[in-house]
Amino acid sequence: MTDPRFELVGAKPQAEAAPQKMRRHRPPYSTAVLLALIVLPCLLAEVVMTRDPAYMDLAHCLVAPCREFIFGTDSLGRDIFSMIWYGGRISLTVGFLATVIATALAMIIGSLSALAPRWLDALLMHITDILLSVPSLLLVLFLQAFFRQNSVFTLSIVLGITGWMGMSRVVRTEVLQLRGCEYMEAARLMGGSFFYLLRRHLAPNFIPSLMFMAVMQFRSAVMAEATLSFIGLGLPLEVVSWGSMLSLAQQALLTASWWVVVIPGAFLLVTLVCVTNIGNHLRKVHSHGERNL
Amino acid sequence: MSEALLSIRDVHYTHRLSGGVSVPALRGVSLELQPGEIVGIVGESGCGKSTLARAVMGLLAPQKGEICYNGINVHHPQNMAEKRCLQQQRQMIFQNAALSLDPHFSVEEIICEPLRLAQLAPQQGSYREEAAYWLQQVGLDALFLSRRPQQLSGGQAQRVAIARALAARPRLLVADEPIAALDVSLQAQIVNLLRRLQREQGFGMLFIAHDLAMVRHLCHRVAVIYQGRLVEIAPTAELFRAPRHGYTKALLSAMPLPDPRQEKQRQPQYYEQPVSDGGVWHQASPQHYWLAEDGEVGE
Amino acid sequence: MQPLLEVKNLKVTYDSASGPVQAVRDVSLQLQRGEVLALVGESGSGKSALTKSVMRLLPPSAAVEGEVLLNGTDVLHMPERHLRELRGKAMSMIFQDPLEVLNPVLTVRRQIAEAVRLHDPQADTEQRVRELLRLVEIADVERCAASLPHQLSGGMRQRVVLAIALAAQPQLLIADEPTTSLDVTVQAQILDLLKSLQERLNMATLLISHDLSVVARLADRVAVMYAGKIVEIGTAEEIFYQPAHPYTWALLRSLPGFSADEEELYALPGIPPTLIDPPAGDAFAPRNEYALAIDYEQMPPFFRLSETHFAATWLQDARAPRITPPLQRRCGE
Amino acid sequence: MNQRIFQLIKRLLIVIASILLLSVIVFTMSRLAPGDPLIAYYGEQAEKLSVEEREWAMERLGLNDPLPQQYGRWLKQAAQGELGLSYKYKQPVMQVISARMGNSVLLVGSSFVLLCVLSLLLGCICACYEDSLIDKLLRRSGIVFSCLPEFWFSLLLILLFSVLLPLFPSSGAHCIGRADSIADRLHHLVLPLAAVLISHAWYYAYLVRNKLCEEVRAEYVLLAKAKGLSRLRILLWHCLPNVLPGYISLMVLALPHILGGTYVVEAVFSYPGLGALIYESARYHDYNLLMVLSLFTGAVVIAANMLAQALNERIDPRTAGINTEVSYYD
Repeated sequence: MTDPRFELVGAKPQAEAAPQKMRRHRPPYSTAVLLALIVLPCLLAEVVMTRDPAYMDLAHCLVAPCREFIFGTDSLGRDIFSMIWYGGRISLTVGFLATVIATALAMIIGSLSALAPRWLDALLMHITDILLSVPSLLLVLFLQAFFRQNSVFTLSIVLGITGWMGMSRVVRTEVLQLRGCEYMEAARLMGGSFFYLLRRHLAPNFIPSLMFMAVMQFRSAVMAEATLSFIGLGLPLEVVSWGSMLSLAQQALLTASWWVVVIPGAFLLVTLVCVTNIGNHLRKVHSHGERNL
Repeated sequence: MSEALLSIRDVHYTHRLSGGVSVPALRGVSLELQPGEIVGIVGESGCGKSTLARAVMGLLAPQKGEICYNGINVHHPQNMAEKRCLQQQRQMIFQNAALSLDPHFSVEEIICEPLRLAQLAPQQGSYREEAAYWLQQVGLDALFLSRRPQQLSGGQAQRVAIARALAARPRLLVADEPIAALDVSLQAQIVNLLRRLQREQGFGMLFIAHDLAMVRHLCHRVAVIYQGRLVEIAPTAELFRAPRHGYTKALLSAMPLPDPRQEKQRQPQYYEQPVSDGGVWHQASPQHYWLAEDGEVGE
Repeated sequence: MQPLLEVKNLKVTYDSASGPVQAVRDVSLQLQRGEVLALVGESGSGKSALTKSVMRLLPPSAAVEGEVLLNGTDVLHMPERHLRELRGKAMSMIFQDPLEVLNPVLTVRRQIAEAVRLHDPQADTEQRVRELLRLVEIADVERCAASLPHQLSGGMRQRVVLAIALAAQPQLLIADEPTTSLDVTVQAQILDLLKSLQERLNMATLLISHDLSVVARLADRVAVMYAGKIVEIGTAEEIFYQPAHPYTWALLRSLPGFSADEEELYALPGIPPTLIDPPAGDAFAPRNEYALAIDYEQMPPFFRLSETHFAATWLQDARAPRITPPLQRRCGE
Repeated sequence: MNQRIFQLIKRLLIVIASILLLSVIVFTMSRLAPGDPLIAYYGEQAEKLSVEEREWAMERLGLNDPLPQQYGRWLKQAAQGELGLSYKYKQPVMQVISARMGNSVLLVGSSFVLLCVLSLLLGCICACYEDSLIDKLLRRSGIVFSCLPEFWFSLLLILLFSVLLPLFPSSGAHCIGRADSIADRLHHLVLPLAAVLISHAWYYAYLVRNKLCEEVRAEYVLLAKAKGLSRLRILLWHCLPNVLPGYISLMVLALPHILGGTYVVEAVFSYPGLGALIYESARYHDYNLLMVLSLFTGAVVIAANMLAQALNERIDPRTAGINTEVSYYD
């Protein structure tokens, strides 16, 4: 008498299951919301503003935050609340334009260097290194001389032209790395042309890191604009931006008008932190593996 | 003798590293591969066997010697048609399959890529059906079509790589250590798969491996490379039965056997002599050649 | 006699991206002084997790349950300070990839000397380093000692790792796939070296490999692991000549020397189960052509086949049909 | 030995070539800058010159010559230590710079050294206690502080510690008439130094921590542990040497940023150093001064770069001859 449980039934092949999906990084929702809360009103500044940001109400200079002036007024009697949104738009525009220019330059020079013959690569990277060795603010000061009066546009160009160096080095290393990839090699063997490789293999794999670099570039451009305007070498006082608002801060210190110093700076800081968070997410930094220590 | 599918004539290649250092990788290798034949290339790591594979694929240009596929010089195709022919009829699989698959492609796109590039019409109707057909050929379910390479295990990735290589219906497949990174049981799966597909499709194959165990079950002939030189070449059974070159003997004696009694008594032979540029070829039997050092007496 | 190493009901759970993985599921084994035990299994069978938990080298996120006794003292719950004295002195370990485990920026001399000095501060370090390098049969001791790891060949590196492991004359050597990354000829040399050292120093050795034929030369006893459990354990002769578990059969059959068919190699179909949610019955059943109905429902216990030979398969049950192992030895030609 | 000397000469040549190339770039930029070049020589009088007088002056000063010729002449003079006049200060440039140099060297030097030590230390602590409270704190603050514009942070410091709590002076390098008092100088140094340190140290510590945390995942840590080494010893003797070359390269790459940051801080604190000078010279279009300052800063960084490379090769011989690639972004 045989036990049915001991009947030979053999293998029951299961479909080869693919390993499960990697755990994705949670997108930084709260950061995105916070950033939207700053950026959207900036874009729609006209709707949000309560007063004309350029109007100097000399009767109300350095008014502390109150119901009428939510964020107070500066030493020229301008309403800081309105200026924040209006100036934010200008700061972000400068950052954006400068990033576009710098990214384009970095892409061109970095990939040229990676794909060019060795001597040209060495020369390009050497020049990049030399330009990198001068604090970029100094280069900006030189370049600004070309434009007598700074405008949003000229400042963006200057910041763009001085911002590509670090990025182009990274682009070069990335492109070199990708070029040596086995899947690129495989595609080349199958007869993929240069442009095919560029379009189908290089670009899709390159875009995430490019996005990260661009975001970081945006951060430094916004910061540079603020620094320059603060010192009085960026946007003039009449062109309201977060930086030019802060150029009044040093005088405000004497009267301990903290709101003139703190509020534009806080907006600047929060925006930059949000941007950095998003940049880090784009790069998908994950420490691989377990620590052995 | 029929026209060889692949002929490698006296190929020399030296790696030029930065700082003016040069490392010789291949020192005069000659080899012929007939259509539908599987030739195994065996040797220790760094002996130049991967360099040979890459030279055959045209990824490196040898400093001396020439490599012809079907009479076409691999490094200097005469016209567009020859170039096309090379690109379609000669395919490669790599040691680390996962790295040879673009992480942004789906399995379907990966398998169809060579077809699209060679502008070959899919034989199974649509590209998707063609990809499903090849997946089934390598023993994977059609469910995998939409997967990405990160979602594949090592063995699965290697199967997809094989499917991609075969989708273009090549006449020559170069396999650069396709099983070295896999577990023993998976190695057997891949070797069986390659063998079955080779029987069905009839392509010639250059199979590169560092160990003899699997080569024996796959290859018709085996070439042994040592320090950048071909030292022995023979039909598989013959090589295993009567190896001649000292290195081949060492290689064979080093193969571990699943037999503790025998293993515990075994005295492996080692071979560590350098191989010179000279040497004389001896013929041990019609297809069995081996390289003897000057002064070494061949039978 | 008290065994040198005793592992009791060891369970290791890792945290992975897709959930907790039960890498080791209730493993017990014993190792006597001077004995060589080989652990064999596919990658992912938990053999590395097992050895790493003996050395307590698992990352902090891994949860380890059970007992590991070395000379009767519990290793798992020992304070870090005591553990450090055991490591290197009572037990040491060599690894799969010697290039990865050697520090790339320190010379071989410094790396060995460090291990020497740690356990014997009075020793003449220079002298001892030379001795150790000679012990692992390195010919040009001075040149090797002054080299950096990347300047050495794979076999030399593994010898250096071995020298480090032997620095304080351990009683137990754990060798985690010591030859997997090496060429066949170098593999034979390293195995030879391990064998002669093991005999000379009378070290107990835990040898890990995914390839059964590699362990035949060294092992006194063999344990076969599948999906985090030991499925069969016995002396080397029992495992190679009278294997009882279908998984051992499959492992043996897939070796070229065993394949019944001159042409076709036997290939075990399918892939090992993920141990995130291990099946209720025998984890090997879905790939096992000799699976019984009960294999899908109930985990088989260990059946005792001899004093030393145990197999966890329902085929050994009195009620099960008799199966002749599908093995045909062809080796030795 | 011979090879080492050869290497050294090669390196020196590269440094010299780099500095020369830098001078070409900077010179060209300053000459191409619009504005009346004569202002640099005659000050405001230049605007009153007649056309003939201008022509004569341009001719005499060689400003009509092609640029390469002008550069050659400038280089010749520079080799003799004559770097021209500062328009604003009506003094030789070198004189203006050397008067301020001491203060800047004090601030930049002390902040750079402290920064290196502090970031390494913090990074090690965090890597040792990965994912602990202090580590999490550092990671967060690393991001925040890397987004903090130096000038604004300086303003906050002044607001807090000079205006609201008058603890430290808000400007200058020393009180009037107390230039010799070391204590007074240190007292003035506290806030600027804090501004530079705090706005940079966290960020670099964060980078060190990330590199170390990656290193801690390397396999060689397992062998070191299997030897019986303690955690601290593994971290300091095994992981750190692997991280150091990258760290040194990183700090050199960061040097221009830190210099730039220090210059801004100097300007905010009206600290009489080179930084304040740079902004003044830019504001008054004193290109001669600006050029020399840029050249000087760049030369320091280039020299530091070479030094770092030599140092790295001692720590990790594998990098010999290879440029250690460090991306600034990681």
